[in-house]
Amino acid sequence: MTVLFDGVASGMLLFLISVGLSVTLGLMNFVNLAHGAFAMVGGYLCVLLLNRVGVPFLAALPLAAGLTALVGVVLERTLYRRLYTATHLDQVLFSIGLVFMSIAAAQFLFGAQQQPLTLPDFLRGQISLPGLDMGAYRLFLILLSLVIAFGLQRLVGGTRFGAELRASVDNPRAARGVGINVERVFTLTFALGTALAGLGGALGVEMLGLDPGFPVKYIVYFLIVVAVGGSGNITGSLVASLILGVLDVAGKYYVPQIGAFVIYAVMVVMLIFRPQGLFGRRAAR
Amino acid sequence: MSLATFDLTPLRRADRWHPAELAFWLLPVAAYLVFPDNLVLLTQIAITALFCLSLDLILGYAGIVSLGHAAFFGFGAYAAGLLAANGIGDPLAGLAVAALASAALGFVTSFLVLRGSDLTRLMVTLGIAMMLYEVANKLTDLTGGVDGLQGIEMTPLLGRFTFDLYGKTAYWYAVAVLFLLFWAARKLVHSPFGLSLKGIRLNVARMPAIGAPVNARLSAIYTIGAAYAGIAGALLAQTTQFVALDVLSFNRSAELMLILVLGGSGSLYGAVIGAIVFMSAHHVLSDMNPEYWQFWLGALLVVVVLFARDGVMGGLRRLSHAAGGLRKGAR
Amino acid sequence: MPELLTLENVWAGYGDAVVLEDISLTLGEGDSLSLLGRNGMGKTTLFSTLMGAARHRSGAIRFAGRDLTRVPAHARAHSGLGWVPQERDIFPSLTVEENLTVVATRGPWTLQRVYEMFPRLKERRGNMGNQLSGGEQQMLAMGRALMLNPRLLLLDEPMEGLAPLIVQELMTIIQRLTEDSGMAIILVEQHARQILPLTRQALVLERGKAVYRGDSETLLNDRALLDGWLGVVAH
Amino acid sequence: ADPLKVGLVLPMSGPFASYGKQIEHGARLYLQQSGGTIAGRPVELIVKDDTGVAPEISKRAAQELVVKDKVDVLGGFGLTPSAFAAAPIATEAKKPMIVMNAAASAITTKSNYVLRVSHTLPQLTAPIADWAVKNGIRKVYTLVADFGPGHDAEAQFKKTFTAGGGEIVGEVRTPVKNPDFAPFLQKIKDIKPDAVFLFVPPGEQTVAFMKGFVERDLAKAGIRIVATGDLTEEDILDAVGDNALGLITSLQYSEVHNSPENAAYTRAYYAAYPKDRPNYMSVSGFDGMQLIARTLEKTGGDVTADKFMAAARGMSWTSPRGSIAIDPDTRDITQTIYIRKVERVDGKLQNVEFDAVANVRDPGKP
Amino acid sequence: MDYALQTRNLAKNFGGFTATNNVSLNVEAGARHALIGPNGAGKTTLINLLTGFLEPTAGHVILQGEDVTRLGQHQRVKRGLARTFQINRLFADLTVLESVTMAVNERLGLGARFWKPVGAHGQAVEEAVALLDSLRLLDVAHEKTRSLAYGKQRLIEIALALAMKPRVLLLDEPAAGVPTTESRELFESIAALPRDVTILLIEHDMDLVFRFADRISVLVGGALLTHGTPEVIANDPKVREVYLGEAICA
Ligand SMILES: Nc1ncnc2c1ncn2[C@@H]1O[C@H](COP(=O)(O)OP(=O)(O)OP(=O)(O)O)[C@@H](O)[C@H]1O
Ligand SMILES: Nc1ncnc2c1ncn2[C@@H]1O[C@H](COP(=O)(O)OP(=O)(O)OP(=O)(O)O)[C@@H](O)[C@H]1O
Ligand SMILES: [Mg+2]
Ligand SMILES: [Mg+2]
Repeated sequence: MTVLFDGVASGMLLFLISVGLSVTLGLMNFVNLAHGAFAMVGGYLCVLLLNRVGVPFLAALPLAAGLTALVGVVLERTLYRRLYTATHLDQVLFSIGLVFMSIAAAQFLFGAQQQPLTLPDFLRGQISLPGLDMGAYRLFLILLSLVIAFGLQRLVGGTRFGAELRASVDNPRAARGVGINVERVFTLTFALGTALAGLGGALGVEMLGLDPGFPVKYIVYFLIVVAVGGSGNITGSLVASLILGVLDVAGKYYVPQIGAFVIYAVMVVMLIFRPQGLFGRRAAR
Repeated sequence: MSLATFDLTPLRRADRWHPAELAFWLLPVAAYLVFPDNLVLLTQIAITALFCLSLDLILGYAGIVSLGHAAFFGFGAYAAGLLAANGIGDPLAGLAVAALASAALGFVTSFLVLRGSDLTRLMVTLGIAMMLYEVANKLTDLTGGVDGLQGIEMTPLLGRFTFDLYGKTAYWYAVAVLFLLFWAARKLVHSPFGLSLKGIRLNVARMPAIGAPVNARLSAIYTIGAAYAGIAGALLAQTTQFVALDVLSFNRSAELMLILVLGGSGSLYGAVIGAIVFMSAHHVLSDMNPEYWQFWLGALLVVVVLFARDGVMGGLRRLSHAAGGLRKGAR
Repeated sequence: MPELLTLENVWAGYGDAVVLEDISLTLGEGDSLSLLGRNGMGKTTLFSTLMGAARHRSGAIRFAGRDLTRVPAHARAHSGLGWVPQERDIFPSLTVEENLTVVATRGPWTLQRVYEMFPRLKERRGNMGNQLSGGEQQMLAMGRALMLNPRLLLLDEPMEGLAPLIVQELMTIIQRLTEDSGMAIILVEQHARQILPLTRQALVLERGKAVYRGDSETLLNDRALLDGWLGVVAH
Repeated sequence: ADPLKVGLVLPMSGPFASYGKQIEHGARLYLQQSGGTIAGRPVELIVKDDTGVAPEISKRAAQELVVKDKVDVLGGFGLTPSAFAAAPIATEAKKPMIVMNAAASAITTKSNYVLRVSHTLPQLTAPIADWAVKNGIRKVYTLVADFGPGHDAEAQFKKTFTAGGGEIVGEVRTPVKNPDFAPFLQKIKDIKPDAVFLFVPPGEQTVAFMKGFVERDLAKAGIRIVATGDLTEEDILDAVGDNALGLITSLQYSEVHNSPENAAYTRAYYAAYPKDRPNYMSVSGFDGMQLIARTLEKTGGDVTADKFMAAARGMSWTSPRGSIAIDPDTRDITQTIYIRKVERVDGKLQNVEFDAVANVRDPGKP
Repeated sequence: MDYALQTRNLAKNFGGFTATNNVSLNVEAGARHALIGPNGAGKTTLINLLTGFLEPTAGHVILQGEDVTRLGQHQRVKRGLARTFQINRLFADLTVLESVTMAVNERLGLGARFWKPVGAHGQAVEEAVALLDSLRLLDVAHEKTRSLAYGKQRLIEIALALAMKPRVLLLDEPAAGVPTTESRELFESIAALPRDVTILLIEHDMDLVFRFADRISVLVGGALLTHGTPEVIANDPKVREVYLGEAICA
């Protein structure tokens, strides 16, 4: 039971740190492998706000997300914007370039060591029910990600903004032609993606640690979630994160000898049976 | 224009060696003379170039994206390494075994890779490579696990040239293999088979409608690419006489993709030039600044993308166009 | 007729290439114009220039009293230009209904009215844009432009790929649009004889230059002109 | 005089960058104190980045140091695979190779020119296993990182602990790259041993382990931790935070080791690198240079490998960590291993030594 | 009667939507057969089913007496079935000659040769050149496809199908986007194909249909409404009601 709960929680964490990529890669169709770098920015901002400025944790989270989004917007306006029309491979090269720069910059600014982070008391320790020990922080993550998943799903699927975004990605020229302010839609969406990255990064410090290697360490996990969930599908990402989280934790608990194997095996099998991802929306393009 | 006067030369000439290409292949000789103390690096550049060439065949020509190409590199490295560690130290035998082993692996996995979109292929290749990594990690008795496979003893190349500390033999060995395989790849991309791969990349959906068995073609090139990668891996194992788990790592696959895109995918020289530029830059920068070199390497990548789409080769092509334009203008 | 659109000595093209040379025209509210010319003569380019999708080099473009060249591409639609592009440019990952609502503005043209006009679209409302037949996409492009409630409708080969029955209906609709609702239109078609009766003015392009500017009727009745510029073989 | 060239192959970037940084700090500190010269020759220290876990780069770096930079002594090596890959170079080029961190026991057997000034894992593990037995810990669950040093530690712990009458109630090897200890910790909680024995490479994993341990209230469930000092080394101690208080570990060095040599060392360290804290890796770098200096003193400046090795065997001196010696047979290090407990000293988390086992050889060797 | 192409109770559902409804169509060998019907009637879908581009939900496709329902697209092409696409599907970065040579290569079974260069396979190149000549495309043979005007691209679409030397040719609105004069020329060259090539044509331009076809089938709502000679169809009141309107009198 506790294993299940832990799996769900680690799946949710996976969701929280990947959902931003679901937005930039999945919705904007930009292969932003620098997603982890934005998450790292969020992480360091959170740590700085907590430890240097003394902002309480719950306030530091939105602040970190907001400031990361600001960084994102500046980069979008100056650099990313020029690459919307580039090939995916060029986008990979560009965003990995940014990743390298961010790693070295973080090492220069903060050193190579792990950053300390202390949670407020109410998020520490466990809540024990009969037969189930729930980590308070994990519970917090689960609730938060449900809220975010629900909100995003509404935003993308149910609003005019969501439709404008999809239209802009499908065909920017035609979108402009029918009066959609494509630049603004992209900037806002990128801001959303980086804000989510920043939030995920800030939330991840507690469980994943934070050091300059962060942007590359979890790239694989981000990509797995987006691919298995179906590109650009928020519910898909959530479900994929859940499945992967639960199976990963269960694998490590019950068969630790091959624990690391499980997540990849699950991914490959799922993709072989559902090449477009669990909730693949877009057919051939 | 009539049938009688129609000029076929553009098609016929497509595979002629350009003088610039011949000059290019003098570079290894020049490098040997100019940087006699850097032969190890130069050897590893040649090996990476070969590895990159193998990715170029499947990605640049056939359009199969892969984030797990290290699987074949590593498989070849372990195959050659294990062979040598178990007493069969002949380098060429090692290459042959590695090529066959990796090709077999490539053929089997190609059926999994053919399905789905780019992102799916990316993740399936990655998943396969990571599983292989975990297997190699767990088979400690066979592979040495994280600590690496040791005890590789190579017999002299062709029975005459021993692998020396300065790396001369290793260098010429790697360059020769690279050249031969490059030559073969060049033949391949100019053949009808190569043309059909381009067709697949440009418009997969149309190919079956002109009677081309798309999956069989992709499977074939994936197998060939895997064999090339296996040979590259074997070269690394033989010239460093060590195989680390790292040969199968995600980083290696990802870096390979970077190198190819940096050089310019879809052009054989792009693969080689990418390896030269990336590894030299890495080497020079990390010697200058062992801690923060990544920053400058990253900046290099960003600048290349912003100013030269399609990598260094794309930039070169545009330069030569511009120069051609100038020359024409001057006349 | 109050003036709606004016082009004075407009030059435009793509990148370094100049496609349109020295084009001038005026169009009033509720006015109509046939834009004719053979393949590759610059018809689509004229529309792209108006919509800000091609490169405007020189010359004045005024629309509804504003200097259009200063209006960013996306704002042009809202200033009253509705475009039915030649390639249809349906958004593949939006449903039929979303393709329509994503551009909706206040005005007489609503979802209901578009569905009334093209019942077929209503039947397929839940389909993704890329799961439509060729003709359905054409209808959707037209409906989408109308949802913008434009003052000027730019129609680039709107009848291509439509069944004969629909073509006939569409011609009536186009006529009604200008006559009843005061919407102005510019219409591009391959079949000059079919559309010239629908419009008041005509403009013929030949390699980017205007070679005829005047009455539709005059052009329609002048076989020499038609044959010379358009290669229309009468039958 | 010609400069004496020392080449260090270290992870300066990537996940293990802090290892390289610390070792380089220590080495430079020694040179600073010796006025930049050894045996009357100015010293040129060449640092090459091997990015951590890419042995072919380590090997290439070593080869280039020998072939191109013509170094007299090789040193560094943050991780075991790097040292394994580079050992043949030392043999072939006949250069002394001083291992300053890589901890698998077998490294010194890979070349007759290898010397070690850091530690091996069995060397750290045996004393803490002994301590555990003596302090009433009966049932232990072992958790080690799944690579050479981890296997060494696991084997040694089992051997010593069961020999003392303890019982191993479970064991697990975790992937070297492992983001989440939760499932492993949960399993431990369900099994309820007296203690868990831990070795994972210092850095994110140690921090992550401690967070999980606290979150899951394992301490309240009566489960203790015994570990090698990697868990609480000074560079990461602050990141672990108060959760570390009371942890008991074994290691050869602590920042608060009480000796004049260490007092001088830490003072000099903070003067030179105010942003970092001295740890055992920096001391290895320091002692590595010291070993070269003392050896060359003995050979009269002769750096020929065979003379160097002959002189270095059996060398002993007082390091900031205490007195240490090079085992003349195995070329490995013999040193005192301290049992320490994390406490707050002058507002800082520190490893306070409270027990020691002197002259520990590497038990992994015959 | 000798049939080149038949379907038996062919059906296709997209989700809950029936695009092809129990269609049993017979196309006689050597026929010039037109398929007409309102937009969205399922004409393109039917072509996709015939060629194997889509898999049917039920029913069979029979090509020259052989049931090919289970065969892949390229296998049907090998048996003589070629098509064009309603919306161009070309190789933007290849030259015209390369594209067509590639197609000829596949027909001649040279597609997997990997050693000698393309230009060294003389027979294929010669055939491609001759084909381009017959479509008056020789002067753009060395141009990249993407740089051509739409009308020319449309011809390449057809050239690729003709390179298959098909026994049965399926044309999906081949004249769409081609100006009136040029579409006439296009149809003349199609009409000039040997009589033993069977042609199934989709087209909304009734001028062209009635001039070209000797047999017409009408598809409505996924099902066959009727079929017959052009005269019969032109005067069928049902067809007039759902499709033709006042358009044509043949
Ligand atoms: N995006 C573009 N970039 C460069 N040149 C272009 C572009 N689009 C069109 N052209 C060129 O501009 C010229 C005019 O093209 P345009 O599309 O305006 O013609 P058109 O009259 O609409 O023809 P059609 O009847 O085929 O639609 C052609 O020569 C064409 O090659
Ligand atoms: N992938 C799909 N999913 C759902 N519906 C589809 C899909 N493809 C086609 N359809 C629907 O099937 C119907 C038939 O489409 P088809 O393209 O065959 O029509 P058509 O007869 O060729 O029409 P047109 O003359 O307009 O080209 C259309 O209503 C279309 O919306
Ligand atoms: Mg046009
Ligand atoms: Mg159709």
